[in-house]
Amino acid sequence: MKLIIAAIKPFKLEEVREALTAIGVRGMMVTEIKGFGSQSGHTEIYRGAEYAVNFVPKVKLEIVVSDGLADQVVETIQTTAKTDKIGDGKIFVLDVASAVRVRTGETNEDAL
Amino acid sequence: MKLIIAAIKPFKLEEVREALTAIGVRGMMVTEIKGFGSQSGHTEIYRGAEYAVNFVPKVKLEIVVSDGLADQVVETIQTTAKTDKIGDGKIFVLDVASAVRVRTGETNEDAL
Amino acid sequence: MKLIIAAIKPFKLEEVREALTAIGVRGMMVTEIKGFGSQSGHTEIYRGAEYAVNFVPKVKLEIVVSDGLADQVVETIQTTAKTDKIGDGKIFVLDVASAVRVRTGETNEDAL
Amino acid sequence: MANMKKTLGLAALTTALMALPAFAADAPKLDAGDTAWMMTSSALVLFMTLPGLALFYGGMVRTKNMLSVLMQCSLITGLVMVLWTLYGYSMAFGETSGALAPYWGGLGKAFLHGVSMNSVSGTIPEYVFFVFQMTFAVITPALIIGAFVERVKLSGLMLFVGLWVTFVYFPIAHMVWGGDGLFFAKGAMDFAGGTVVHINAGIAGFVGCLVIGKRIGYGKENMAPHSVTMTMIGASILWVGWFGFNAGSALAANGTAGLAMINTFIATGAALLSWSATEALVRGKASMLGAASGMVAGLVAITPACGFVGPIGGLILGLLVSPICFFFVTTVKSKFGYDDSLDVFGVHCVGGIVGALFTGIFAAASLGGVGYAEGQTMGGQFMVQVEAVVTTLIWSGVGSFILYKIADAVFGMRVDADSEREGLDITSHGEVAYHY
Amino acid sequence: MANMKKTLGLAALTTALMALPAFAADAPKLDAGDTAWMMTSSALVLFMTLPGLALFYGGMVRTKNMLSVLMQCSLITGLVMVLWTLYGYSMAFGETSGALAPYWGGLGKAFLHGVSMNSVSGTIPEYVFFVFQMTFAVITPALIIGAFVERVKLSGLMLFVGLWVTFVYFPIAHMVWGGDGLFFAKGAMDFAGGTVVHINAGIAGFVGCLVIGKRIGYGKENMAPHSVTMTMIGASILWVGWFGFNAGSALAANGTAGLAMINTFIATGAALLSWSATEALVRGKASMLGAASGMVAGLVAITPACGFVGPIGGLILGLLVSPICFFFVTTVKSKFGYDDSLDVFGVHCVGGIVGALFTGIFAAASLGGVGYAEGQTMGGQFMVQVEAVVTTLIWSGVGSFILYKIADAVFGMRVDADSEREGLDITSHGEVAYHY
Amino acid sequence: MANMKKTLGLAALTTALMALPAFAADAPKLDAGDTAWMMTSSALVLFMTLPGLALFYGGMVRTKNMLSVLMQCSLITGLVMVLWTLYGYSMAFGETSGALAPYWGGLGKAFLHGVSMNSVSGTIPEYVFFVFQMTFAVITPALIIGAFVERVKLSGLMLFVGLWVTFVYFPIAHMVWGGDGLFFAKGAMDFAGGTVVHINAGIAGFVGCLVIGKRIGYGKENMAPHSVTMTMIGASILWVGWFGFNAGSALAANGTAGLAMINTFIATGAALLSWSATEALVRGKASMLGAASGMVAGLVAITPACGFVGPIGGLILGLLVSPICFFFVTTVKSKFGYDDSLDVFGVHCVGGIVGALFTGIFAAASLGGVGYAEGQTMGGQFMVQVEAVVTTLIWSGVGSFILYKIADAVFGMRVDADSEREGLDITSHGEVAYHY
Ligand SMILES: Nc1ncnc2c1ncn2[C@@H]1O[C@H](COP(=O)(O)OP(=O)(O)O)[C@@H](O)[C@H]1O
Ligand SMILES: Nc1ncnc2c1ncn2[C@@H]1O[C@H](COP(=O)(O)OP(=O)(O)O)[C@@H](O)[C@H]1O
Ligand SMILES: Nc1ncnc2c1ncn2[C@@H]1O[C@H](COP(=O)(O)OP(=O)(O)O)[C@@H](O)[C@H]1O
Repeated sequence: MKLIIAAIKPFKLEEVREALTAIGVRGMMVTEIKGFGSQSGHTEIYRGAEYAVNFVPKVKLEIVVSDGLADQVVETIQTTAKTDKIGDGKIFVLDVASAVRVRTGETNEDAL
Repeated sequence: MKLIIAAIKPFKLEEVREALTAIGVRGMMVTEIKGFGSQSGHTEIYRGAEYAVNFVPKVKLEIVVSDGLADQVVETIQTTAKTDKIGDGKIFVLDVASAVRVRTGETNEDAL
Repeated sequence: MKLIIAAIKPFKLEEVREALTAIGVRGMMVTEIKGFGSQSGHTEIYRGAEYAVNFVPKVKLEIVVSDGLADQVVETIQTTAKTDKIGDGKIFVLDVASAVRVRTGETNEDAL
Repeated sequence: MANMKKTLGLAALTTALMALPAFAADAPKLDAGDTAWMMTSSALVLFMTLPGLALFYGGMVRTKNMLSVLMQCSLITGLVMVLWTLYGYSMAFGETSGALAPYWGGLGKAFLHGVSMNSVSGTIPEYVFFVFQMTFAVITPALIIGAFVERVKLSGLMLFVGLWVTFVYFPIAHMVWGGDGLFFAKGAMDFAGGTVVHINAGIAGFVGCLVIGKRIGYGKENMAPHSVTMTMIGASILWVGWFGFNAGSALAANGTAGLAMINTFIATGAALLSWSATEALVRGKASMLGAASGMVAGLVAITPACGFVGPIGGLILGLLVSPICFFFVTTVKSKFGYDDSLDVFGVHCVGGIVGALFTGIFAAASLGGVGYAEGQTMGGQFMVQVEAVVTTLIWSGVGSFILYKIADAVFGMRVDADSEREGLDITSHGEVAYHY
Repeated sequence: MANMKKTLGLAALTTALMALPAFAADAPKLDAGDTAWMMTSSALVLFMTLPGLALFYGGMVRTKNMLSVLMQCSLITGLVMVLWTLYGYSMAFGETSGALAPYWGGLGKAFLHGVSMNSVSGTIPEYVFFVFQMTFAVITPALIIGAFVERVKLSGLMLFVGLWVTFVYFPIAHMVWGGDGLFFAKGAMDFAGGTVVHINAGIAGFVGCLVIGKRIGYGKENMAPHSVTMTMIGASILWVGWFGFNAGSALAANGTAGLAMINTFIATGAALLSWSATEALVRGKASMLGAASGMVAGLVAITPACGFVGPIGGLILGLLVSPICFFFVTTVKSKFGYDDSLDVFGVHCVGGIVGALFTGIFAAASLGGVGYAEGQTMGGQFMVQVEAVVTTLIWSGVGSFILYKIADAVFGMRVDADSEREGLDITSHGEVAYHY
Repeated sequence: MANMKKTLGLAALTTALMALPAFAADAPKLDAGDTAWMMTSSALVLFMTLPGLALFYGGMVRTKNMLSVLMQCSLITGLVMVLWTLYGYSMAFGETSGALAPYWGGLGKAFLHGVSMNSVSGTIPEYVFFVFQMTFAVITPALIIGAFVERVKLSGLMLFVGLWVTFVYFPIAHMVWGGDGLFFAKGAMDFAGGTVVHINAGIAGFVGCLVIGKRIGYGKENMAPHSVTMTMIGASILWVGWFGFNAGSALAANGTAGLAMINTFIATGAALLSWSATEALVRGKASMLGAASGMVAGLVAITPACGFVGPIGGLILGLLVSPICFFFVTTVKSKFGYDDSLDVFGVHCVGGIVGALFTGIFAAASLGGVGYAEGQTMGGQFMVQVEAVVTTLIWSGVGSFILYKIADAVFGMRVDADSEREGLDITSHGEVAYHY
């Protein structure tokens, strides 16, 4: 199994989720994060004080899938989340040693 | 060492934390996430507009433990977080290459 | 490539980000988390009810870098985030199988 | 509140009051100054409920139930206004004759029959008197909900409130404030409604939380307030609005209103301080939630007293009430283990009782108060106050119990466990409070 | 609002009004009670805009645009106050002669020329009359923005508002409220500004959202309110402030003010209930956002009616308006697909029209109202009301359209797509609302 | 505020004022209209502090310190109310004789001795005069805290405030407003307390932030406001409440109150605009925090002037004050590097000085003001104003310095570094503001 971690633009979340559901992904974990990358942040000024905010709001997806599905998931995210503008995000793939479903105790691919 | 990632129901957090402490887990990272899975979300209506919210609030635990403790941690989470209802969550296990304690610079199992 | 996960004290974030930028890190994901560890939490009392909050606010960094840079990143985080007080945090390193840049489809080290 | 007849009755016995110009006039005639103040007061008392009380309560619940609290306060406001217009005002302030006259005002003024733009009550338009009293009828049942938020079922609650104002509030208001009301004859001193509003709502809430039961996870899970900021805003608005409640109960802009106002300032400031001091002593830290609780405790305690006691009496009453309420919301509640979620009993009922009883004492002219009716002694007045308190506790306690059971049988008073877990906002109202 | 002349005009025809002492006085003389009420009312109407309306609207937008809404309301407040002082008051309430007299008041009172601390308007200082009217001029353009928040460009908006108050609001205010105003002669009944404020702003907003276009992602992305709590606070403040708006429009603390006040209570409570009931029937759940919308719908509808209809008429009007507005903000809006983001048209314009038309009916003495001018019938009055509504819709609709086009040509009325995506708070104001 | 004697004093010299009916009466007699307005005003000024100022300040701090700010405002409110009752009112408004009479009012009215429900002050109950003045005594020390929030120690602060009101505020209030007060004789014009409240608090805050030192991480870490929304709500409430502060300072509902009110509207609207315009010019973007700051700057500047200058004078004063304060909170503060966290100096002290000086100019009858005392010239009045400002700066500056040192020696004025890092909410109050 693979853990696919993707940082994408927040407004793309719904679209990506739908596309992934369509190819058979049945679960994921979504976190609101602050992204740092080549996309620049913004400046906030409060009375005298100026703050350069180097972070940009992003959404992080974490999805565990069987090895067979992994490539398709990566590709789907990449094509769906793409807007051709800087800051579209990254996708990382890691190996997962094992998985368990809490409710039933099923393991590995059965757990997904 | 292993990284154990678990998505569980928020109100189970305290119980799971206590159970893990009891078996010798000494640290973890906890994140509030939006979970997507077989448990269905809810519908919100604001004046005319209807929004299907497909995400359910979950809590994600990330725990690094020695290889020896990993199985016990997984089992403890599984039994404690279980409510036998859909959406109880998942547990994933990944390999960790190395660990460092910031304060002391201790590494690997000493760092946990 | 390596995924470096670090839990640090929130007020160290800006300093660490700058130090990492200086050694060539070009991206990261930042999440606000609740940390559990040897640093103790606090007690809140609301009228009659007392709550022991065992979690401490931390910031989690997730950074993917080439294998070559990984050690330097870990060291930079460790030295910069250090305050010599309990709760300074941990750094974990995991292997990454592959990486993709959403905007361009570039892969692996090119994607970083 | 001191309605015209009542105030006149006391005035006959109190030289102080006789000196006021407002009472010199024989035929009641509209006074623009009094009308201005009473319109302001009416607006202020609505402000107490929406958004004051709603935020005070709402801030203390968990995020997932925020809107349910705001919504319950809003719907109660709408419902009671409509019922008040249809028959409530008539039941409370109408005039009827016969055996039931001490218990209700009849239906002669239902649908505002016979009341017009030119009707005058005292020195203000009767329409203004009507709305001022209406705001009291609105806030009283809204106070009750604090005892069982986060689990109560909306349909059951609305039925209960409709029944409760009809069978408990309107009659008690008549008995206490109606010129021919039962309690009125006994000479109980309750300037602005400590009995009718706070003890009444407090005991109804207490019975409610026993009938409905504890929240799931009570005592185990973290049920910390989701926004102490909102609670503080709510408490502050309550304070500001309470000037309408208390000084407005003089029904005029005169010296009595001034007395009610100074007491509402000083007692509240003192109670805020003494709650914080108690916390600092007992726990080493004074909390904002405590200070807000102290404000409300002080406001509740001074309500019956504000037009009768002197400012130093008010100051002492404020200092006293907070430690007593503190003891109830911490020690007593945890000892008996009932889940009066937002301490309606511990603050409103207990604070109301403290206020009612001390009114009987501090009203003494020797203690700076306006003095008793001719022939009345401090001991005698105290016993009258005790009697009024006990009667209200029993009437409202028993009445509420029966009405909860009826509402429970018809619609149910509690949501199912899954809905409670998920939160009432989504399950009862289909929305969530915040999307940050 | 019923300015002195207008009220006197109607009073001549209505015995009820003649009985009021305020109108017995020949030479106008300052009355402290009336002045107290009108100062309070002025403060209350400012409270409606800041923070009332700002929060009511702000709560409904996404976090990233919160400050832009608060800021637009604030800047409009400042701008209109300055323009009102420079020439607005004179245009609306000055006196001029000649052919243009029915359309504007001239510039005789520009820069408050000739108005001093001793100038009296009716029984209150003219300065107080000035500020009371100013608060109306402030809130009206602020209402408009709800139709196109989250995408409007600040510079374009400010230019539009400056032009709009000058060419639409000030003239209409004169025509309706000025003693020699065009519409005044026709006898349209509009107690507190249903036409001038709500229909006027409602149709301007509607035209605005058509001119400016939909938000990016409208209908696809989640645009749920970022804080229904803030919206509820805003609606509550609007209600409280509206007593100044409506009862203040009597320009005195008298029986008419009392009538306006009781209606503002009852109609709003009823509308709150009926919106919630409608939702419960149609969707199975009543929402807090719905209850808040119902409050505002009720307030809008009772605005023209509050000094003319009886309380039972107000109650029925309140019950009626909510389902109608509900139908517009759900069915009609989704059917035609315009993005009137915060339902300025569906609530203010539609609610205002419902109020204006029913005022013509419920004002009948036989239905508990104050009755019509001598010789006028219900049917006749109804047609007058229709005419006033239609004229306002056309004048404001066409005028607004032209002014949007001008502002769009000069500065642009819409931000670019990237700014809209990122949110106006950062891109237009350089700050974010929350750092929790 | 213009107390009776002072106003009468000026009135004797100003024909404009003599025309007002309120001053025609010989024997003071309670007036219901004036009483209504003053009770409303008292409620409004409390509203300014709780929750107005608390939210204005609280929104600007980081989440971890939110409750500490709300709590400091609340506790100061309670403490000062109690001290005011015990001896403050007597010190400020009592009457004594002998050499010290210009400096304090003695203890003759301590514990409200000799004041009853029938005591009248001007045309209002003395109890109402008492509470109105009390709300001023409450807000002044609460203003100070803005200079050193996020690091101040609660016990030290409370001791400081108790000392400060006793040795700085009560005496200054007597000197300025007491009929036999020191400054009164000099003829300084300060209608509603620009000197006593704003300059006084502003300089005390400035000294405080120097004594206590900068926040850890100041200038390096992000200290952005945690909720600009709360700050905007607070500023709006301040504006609304300020009508009580300024127009209430006429102590009656008359033409002077009307003048104070119109100025409080117009100057504030103008200052809001000119702050935003300044930001737009200097930075390209106007922020909500800026607009809120502009509101407060305008309110502060118009405070001494509101009853003396004409509306156009008020307008110009509003336009002028914002750029000056802007310069102080941006350029000056960053140049000198002191950590006046919420700009108490830059807004309240500087704004107060601008207001005090321009009052001396715009009060000229030729500039639309009420004119000077007989024989006084613009230059002469200006020098009187300068003298009043300088005296206050020195008295309060030096006095505050000494009192900070005492409080620091007794309890400490600053928390330890770890507590500051973790936040005062948890470490000083044992609670956190939000659990979303
Ligand atoms: N090396 C990295 N490790 C982890 N996350 C990264 C890394 N680089 C970028 N990211 C994430 O991807 C987001 C987009 O990256 P960015 O460099 O801004 O744009 P692009 O991918 O278009 O070049 C960042 O905001 C960050 O969240
Ligand atoms: N494939 C997956 N990858 C990552 N997280 C998952 C995956 N499947 C489920 N989850 C997480 O586990 C939670 C529970 O899963 P769900 O399918 O709803 O219930 P159950 O595990 O009882 O079948 C989800 O809300 C999500 O956070
Ligand atoms: N075993 C672990 N797995 C994951 N995260 C951990 C682990 N131990 C500690 N952490 C994280 O590191 C933070 C600091 O750890 P703590 O034990 O408090 O201090 P220290 O590292 O100084 O001994 C914790 O708050 C937690 O977020």
